Amino acid sequence: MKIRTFGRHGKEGFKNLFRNGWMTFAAVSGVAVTLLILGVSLIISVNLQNILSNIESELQFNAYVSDQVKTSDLPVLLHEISSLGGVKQVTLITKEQALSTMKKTLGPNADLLNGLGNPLPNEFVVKVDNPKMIPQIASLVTQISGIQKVQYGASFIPRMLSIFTIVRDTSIIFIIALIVMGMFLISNTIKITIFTRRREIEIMKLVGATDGFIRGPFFVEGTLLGIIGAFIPSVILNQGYYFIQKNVVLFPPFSLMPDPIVMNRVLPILYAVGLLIGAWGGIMSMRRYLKV
Amino acid sequence: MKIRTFGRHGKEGFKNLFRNGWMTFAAVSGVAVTLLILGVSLIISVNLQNILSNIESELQFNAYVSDQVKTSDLPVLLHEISSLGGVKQVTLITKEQALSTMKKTLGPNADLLNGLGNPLPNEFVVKVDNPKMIPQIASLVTQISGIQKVQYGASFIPRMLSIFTIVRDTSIIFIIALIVMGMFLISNTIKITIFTRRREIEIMKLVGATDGFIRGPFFVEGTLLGIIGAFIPSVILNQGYYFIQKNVVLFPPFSLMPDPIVMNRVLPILYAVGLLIGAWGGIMSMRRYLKV
Amino acid sequence: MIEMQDVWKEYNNGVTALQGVSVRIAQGEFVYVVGPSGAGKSTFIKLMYREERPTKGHIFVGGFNIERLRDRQIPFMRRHVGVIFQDFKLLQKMTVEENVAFAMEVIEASKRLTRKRVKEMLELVGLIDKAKMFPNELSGGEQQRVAVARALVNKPSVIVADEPTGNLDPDNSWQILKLFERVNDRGTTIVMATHNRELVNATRKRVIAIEQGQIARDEERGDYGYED
Amino acid sequence: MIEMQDVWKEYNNGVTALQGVSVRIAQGEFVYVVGPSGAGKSTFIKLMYREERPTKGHIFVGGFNIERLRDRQIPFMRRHVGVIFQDFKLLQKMTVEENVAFAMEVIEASKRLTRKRVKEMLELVGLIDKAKMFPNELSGGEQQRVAVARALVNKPSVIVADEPTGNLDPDNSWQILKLFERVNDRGTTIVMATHNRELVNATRKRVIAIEQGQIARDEERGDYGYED
Ligand SMILES: Nc1ncnc2c1ncn2[C@@H]1O[C@H](COP(=O)(O)OP(=O)(O)OP(=O)(O)O)[C@@H](O)[C@H]1O
Ligand SMILES: Nc1ncnc2c1ncn2[C@@H]1O[C@H](COP(=O)(O)OP(=O)(O)OP(=O)(O)O)[C@@H](O)[C@H]1O
Ligand SMILES: [Mg+2]
Ligand SMILES: [Mg+2]
Repeated sequence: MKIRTFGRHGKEGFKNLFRNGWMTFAAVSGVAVTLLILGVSLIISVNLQNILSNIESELQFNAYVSDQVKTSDLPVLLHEISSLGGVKQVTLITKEQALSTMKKTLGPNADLLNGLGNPLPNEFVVKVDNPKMIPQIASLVTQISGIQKVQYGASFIPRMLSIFTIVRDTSIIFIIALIVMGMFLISNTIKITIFTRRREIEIMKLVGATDGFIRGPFFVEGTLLGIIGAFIPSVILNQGYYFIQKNVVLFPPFSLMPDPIVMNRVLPILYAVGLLIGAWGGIMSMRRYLKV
Repeated sequence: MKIRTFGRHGKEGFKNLFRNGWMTFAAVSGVAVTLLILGVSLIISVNLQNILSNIESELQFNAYVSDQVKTSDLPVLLHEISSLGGVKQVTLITKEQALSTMKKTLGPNADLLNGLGNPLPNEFVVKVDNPKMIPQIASLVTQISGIQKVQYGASFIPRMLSIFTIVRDTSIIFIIALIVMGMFLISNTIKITIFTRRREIEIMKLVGATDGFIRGPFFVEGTLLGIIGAFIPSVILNQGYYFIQKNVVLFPPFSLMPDPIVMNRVLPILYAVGLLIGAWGGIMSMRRYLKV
Repeated sequence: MIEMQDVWKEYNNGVTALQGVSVRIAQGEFVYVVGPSGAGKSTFIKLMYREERPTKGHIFVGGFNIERLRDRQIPFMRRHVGVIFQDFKLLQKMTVEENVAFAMEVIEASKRLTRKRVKEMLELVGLIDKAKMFPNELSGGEQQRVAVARALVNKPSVIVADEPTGNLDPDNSWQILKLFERVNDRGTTIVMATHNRELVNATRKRVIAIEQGQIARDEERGDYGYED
Repeated sequence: MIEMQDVWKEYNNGVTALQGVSVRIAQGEFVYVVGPSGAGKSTFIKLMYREERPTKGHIFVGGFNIERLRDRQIPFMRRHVGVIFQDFKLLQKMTVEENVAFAMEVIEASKRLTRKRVKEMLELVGLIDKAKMFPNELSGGEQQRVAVARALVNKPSVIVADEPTGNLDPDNSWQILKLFERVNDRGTTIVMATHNRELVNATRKRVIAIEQGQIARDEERGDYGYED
């Protein structure tokens, strides 16, 4: 193929985008909406994965210190717990800290606590490497003298974990299914668009054009269509997510991942789907009309 | 319009469905996939709403009884707590019950507890009418003599509630946006389909057909297209959800709602969207070609 | 029956296809419209059933004032005018007989009458054995004859034909013309744009010659003209 | 140059359009193909550039054995054959000049040559002032002349024309025919299906008459025949 033919294909592809008028608009907006749905789902999924692993890493139990233990002995206890296998971090919450937290929580109702003294015990918050180990480690902590009681969600934790696993796996399956269906929807739109131009393709073939020559401008057109169709939702998602992430105040473990990290994962998928199906799908679905 | 003309429209509409061959297939499958995505999202959303309100209604706190209180006095305490305003339900968990639950949780590691006696206290589980009231009620419970300590997620509960509210509102907005986008996608597909038949419509008009006469078969065709396009995902969703609901074992509050209840909410939306846009959208988007 | 008063037609792209055409065609007349390619014959004809609207001037067809017509009335006006289009305009998704029947379904004629008339018409144009075929399975001339059948099936009071013999051999052309003459004898007005010198010269009817958008000649019992 | 050996064509719907046609057309000949509507003229012509494939028999055009041709070679064969289609087959999304230029872009001719040839051709068919219009803005005859220009622009060695004057007035028809004769004088083979008795009888070239799918007559310097 001669160089100028490349130039021609580019120009024709671009021209067609305009000459097909609202048909181009319909196809682009169809691709854009599909990718928008896909993008939102991807963002949710990415954040969900993140929250789940946050929660997993946050899983912890509390150990209450009996009131017989002197304040000066607390660091010894802390060291003892820290040295157990599988313990990641141990934090001391003194009874005074616990009380002030409770007062803050109660806010205007904090008066209710007045005159009660401080009924709360000193407390260690124990984080572990693997949340599945909590029961074992907790029972070891119970055996340390000076620890009055350990407290954790009992059967709640393993159940919670199994739920997380289910949610995570489902969301991955869901996203893959959604990508496949998005591809189907987009290629469907493209297929119908090509169908409206089957006569055009047949005529070109009858006038002596090779398959490659006919495909050239369609390829350019499909590529542009894919890029525009991915660009629109990517702008919407980027701006929208940035806005939400700035304005919706959450707290760990329910925090939204930072904008750039999420977009780095989501946008390439959108562009890949849009471009791939826009250009390649167009070329593929015109095959049948080239058989003239 | 004469009766036989109705018959003719029905017959023609049905015939067209077949004569348009793969175009019908493309349109129907486009509608079906869009509605499938919509349906899955609706099912997830319905279940999410349900789980959230389950969790809300499950919110509770624990009150630990000091070891000085005699077992025979426990019912008195229970009554005392129950009679506080805003308390929905109070359940006693004896120290023996608590121990056996813990042993069950530890499973093979239950041996660790042997020789420790029973370090666990008697415990009341208090459910309240409105989870936001937990701090106030808890502080009242603390003042009851014989109660050693109350225990609840501290700042966790109100935060959890704010998260729930955000998730619920987001999911409703998301679903509404999805319905709108689904409608857009379907009407887009239909619009392009009609576009491929603009010449047909124009010719009919030139031969003396009224707008209504031309619309008749298109209306029938669009209706059938909408019904088939909604029927396919409704079968998939019904079967799929039934299967999942039977086979995925969860536990409260994370339980899947029963099949019929979910489907009663989801399927009408699918059929409404499919039918409305299939028939009415088709009629609307042919308007411009009727101006001959 | 058909009347144009100082009709102008400028297309959107700036081409002026008709410039001040005034003409009066009485009920039951048979008129040939001749003229070179691009002269404005098709435009002249398209104005009569409102495929195109005049930029200026008045047009009356039957009882209808074409430019004043409300959108809802257009179909009813068109039912009085049987049109044979230069490019046939057959419905590709319908068989030959369905195409012809369509014009009768539109006026909600009874099924029995429709079947009978369709059969008659297809016999007249010699296509009864291709009744079940689709337009793209027909030769050019066969498609043209389907268009003729569709235009006549309703017994319209005006027949407007844009080169109805362009794709036909002389034999078939003569037959179509005979058909038109028979219909014309029953009082139907016929306006026929044509390039067929043979037909025009052999039948000697009223001839309107259009050149560059104007009526250059309008003769009773005229000939095709343009002899070299 | 063009040879058919016992060629049969049965369409999918069971219609047998050609039954055992054998014919030989030498390089540089000018052949009229005549016959009634639906006789098989278009089918005969479509076989030459492989729009349709024969059910039986052999076809040779230029150096190419049409039925043995690989898919990849078809476009190159078609570049040797300039086709004027009965239904024009213009690209609706392209202007007149783009339609004509397309045939040259396909063979990757230089831009300068393309521009020059397109201009020449449009002048020859009298459409230079409609170069920027789209096909649906043209009259029937104008569209037909664009199709003629496109077929000739590449100087193909064979020109195959299916009723190239069906929508043209006698004047324009004569001009197209003159054009063909000039091209023919330079050695181009011309096969032209036509219903135009005037042209055929006035020019006296080889006439192949097809009737019901068979060659009924094949005369050098023949006439149109079918006189009543
Ligand atoms: N839809 C249109 N838009 C713009 N210009 C048009 C349109 N239709 C026709 N024209 C122009 O109007 C002029 C008259 O066209 P018209 O079709 O009436 O000619 P005609 O006499 O029927 O010619 P022919 O014998 O070739 O069919 C032509 O110059 C043509 O280019
Ligand atoms: N694509 C097709 N499928 C089925 N049958 C066809 C097809 N094309 C043509 N035919 C049939 O084949 C026969 C010959 O058609 P063809 O087009 O060759 O006729 P023709 O001589 O060109 O006629 P005309 O002068 O009317 O153009 C006709 O009876 C027609 O019905
Ligand atoms: Mg015309
Ligand atoms: Mg033919």
